Amino acid sequence: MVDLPPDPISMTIAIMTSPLFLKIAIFPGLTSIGIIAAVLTWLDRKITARVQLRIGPQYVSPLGGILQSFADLIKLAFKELIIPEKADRFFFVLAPVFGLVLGAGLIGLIPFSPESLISNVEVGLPVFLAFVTLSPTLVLLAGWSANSKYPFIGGLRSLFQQTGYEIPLWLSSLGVVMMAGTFNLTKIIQAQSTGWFIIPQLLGAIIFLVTSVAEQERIPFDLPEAEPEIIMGWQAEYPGFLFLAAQGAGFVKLYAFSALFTTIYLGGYLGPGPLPPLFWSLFKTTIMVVLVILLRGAFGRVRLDQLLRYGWTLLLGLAIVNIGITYFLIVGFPTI
Amino acid sequence: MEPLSSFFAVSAILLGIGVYGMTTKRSAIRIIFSVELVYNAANLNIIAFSRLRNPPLVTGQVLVLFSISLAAMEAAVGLAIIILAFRLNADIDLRKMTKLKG
Amino acid sequence: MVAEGIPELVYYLGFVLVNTLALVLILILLVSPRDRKPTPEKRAPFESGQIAVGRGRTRFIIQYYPYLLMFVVYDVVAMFLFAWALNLRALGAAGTVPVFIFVTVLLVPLGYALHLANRPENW
Amino acid sequence: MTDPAFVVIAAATVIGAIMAVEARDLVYGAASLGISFLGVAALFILLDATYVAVFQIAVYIGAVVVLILFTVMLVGPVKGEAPMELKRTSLFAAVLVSMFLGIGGSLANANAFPGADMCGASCDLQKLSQTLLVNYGTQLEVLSFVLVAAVIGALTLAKAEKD
Repeated sequence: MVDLPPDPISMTIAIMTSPLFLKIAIFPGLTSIGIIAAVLTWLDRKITARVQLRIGPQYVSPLGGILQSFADLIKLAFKELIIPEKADRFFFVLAPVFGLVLGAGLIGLIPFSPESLISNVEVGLPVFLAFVTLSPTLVLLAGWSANSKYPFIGGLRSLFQQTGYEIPLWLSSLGVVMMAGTFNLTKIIQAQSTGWFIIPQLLGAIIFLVTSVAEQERIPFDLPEAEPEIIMGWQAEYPGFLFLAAQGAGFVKLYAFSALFTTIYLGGYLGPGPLPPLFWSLFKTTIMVVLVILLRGAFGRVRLDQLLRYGWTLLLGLAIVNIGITYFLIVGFPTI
Repeated sequence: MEPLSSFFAVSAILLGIGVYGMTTKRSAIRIIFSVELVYNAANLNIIAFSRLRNPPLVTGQVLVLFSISLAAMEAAVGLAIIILAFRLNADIDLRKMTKLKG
Repeated sequence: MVAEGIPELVYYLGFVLVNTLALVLILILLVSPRDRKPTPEKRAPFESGQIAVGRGRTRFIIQYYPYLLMFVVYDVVAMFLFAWALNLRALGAAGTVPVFIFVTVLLVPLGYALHLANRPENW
Repeated sequence: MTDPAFVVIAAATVIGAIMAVEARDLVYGAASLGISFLGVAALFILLDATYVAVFQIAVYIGAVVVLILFTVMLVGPVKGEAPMELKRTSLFAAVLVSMFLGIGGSLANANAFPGADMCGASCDLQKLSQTLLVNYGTQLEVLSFVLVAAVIGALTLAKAEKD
């Protein structure tokens, strides 16, 4: 332990200015996660609007309505919380809040630059994926707790979809572990200093992108909240702040998965020139986010049976093929 | 660092709760909960005991990996049996499953 | 560093805990606007604006149950594969053959599950 | 001497286990079972078995708890469980087991088990994977056959009979 000053005021100041606290509270911790989730909400609406030849949010602030999502945040936060009569209050409130915590926990594992990472966990990649595995439980509980028909259908759809696409996600990122020989995300980035993993792992990267979009329940895989069919699915009964939490968790997840894609395939914070590492990681993450948002404008929704069969045959098969190819690459060319 | 005996204590308490649940409960799902608790008590005990040697034994961790996989399969089969029982009886109370009683 | 010798993962769990506390605090602060005596109409379930009929938790989807079982199996498989991939170069053929057999054998139940799933006559 | 982190985690584990067995609603029981599993995973981390902890989170909480919740929701609410005549005896037995085996037995001998020291290179991940796949490769193959048998059995049990 470091020596802390004895009197409470200077001890508080010492704790508040310690690097670990600043990282948890400011960047890449809580404050930045909140702001980024709000900005991504705006970006999502704006880009989708442009794809559909609309204008999108424009009134709140001169910069193309960038403050629109903050205005929505304030509006939703001060709405009355109406919990349906037969709902199970405990899980109804806790499930979306813990979904948000889970999303923020995923960000804590990502190294945005050599300095700005919260915890350099030796088993970083499996911990990330294991935390993703917890989210179907929460969505199922959220859908069950509302005690209403559409949320329950949405929760069950989400259960099958997320569990089905979990396995291709694990197996496609396995190729990266095989190339790097470590689970530590910082060491995976350092292993890419000779070349980004997206070149030998192109197939794996495509599978990872597709499955991560499915895990985030975004179009074209947004069956659990398909608005025209089951009116927002498991989020249908959520009021005010809880709806905000459920929606925000989706955008935090989008951010976390894009950052993970950047980390394991695009060399993370590595980049040429005098620009700082932080710029490169955020720049690449933004490109990935925009790519995923563009998918929303470009594709229609698939059906649940098609979705599950594609996941368990095509994507799983391709992931196993990718593992085989990577194995022969490593055995055949030991210098890589 | 915590002495290993505390981990043994937690493990023994989990075992006690599991055995209690298995003997008193009538719902089949609750008995599966209890079995899983007993599995966890055993796993915790194995990991804690593998730390006794210096240097610690890795074999204990390998054994627990196998044990967790088998526990997952045990739960899968047990829950499938419950689904079957529910289809046949529309109830999962084990004391009422007396079809085979002569 | 604040403390030495604590595993990194404990730091990480501390981070998650701090997140939880902060969010719960925000939630408590924002929960404040409350209607003390809500009318029954206000608290009725939404359900597309219709008046809710029957139980809420109906319409159970069971025809994809085989996929759920496959998830349990392949979770185990993926975790063992991660242990293999970590040490690929040092293991050599002695470590790769068991993994190869492991994955090949476990393709059999996947085929059976794909055969069973989403066929109404089976469920 | 006693680590506060350990106390919190152990309390969560034990309370989760008690709730899992005693909670009136089975969904609450399943969720508290998940919390108990999470506590055991955290105890694994304290014992420096990080990979086992990740395995526990992924397989137990990710897969088994989801499967249990699915079955509980399929079965629907069960009527109140009547207590059995055996209850008092086995409650007494359980308390006895916990007290004597756990608290009495091992805490009395606290000096017999020294504090676990941090293991360095000897129990790292590479060693684990080496031991698992080279020394216990055959057992892994046998495990795969057990998994196949279990899954095919579970699928055959759960599917409806064709008339």
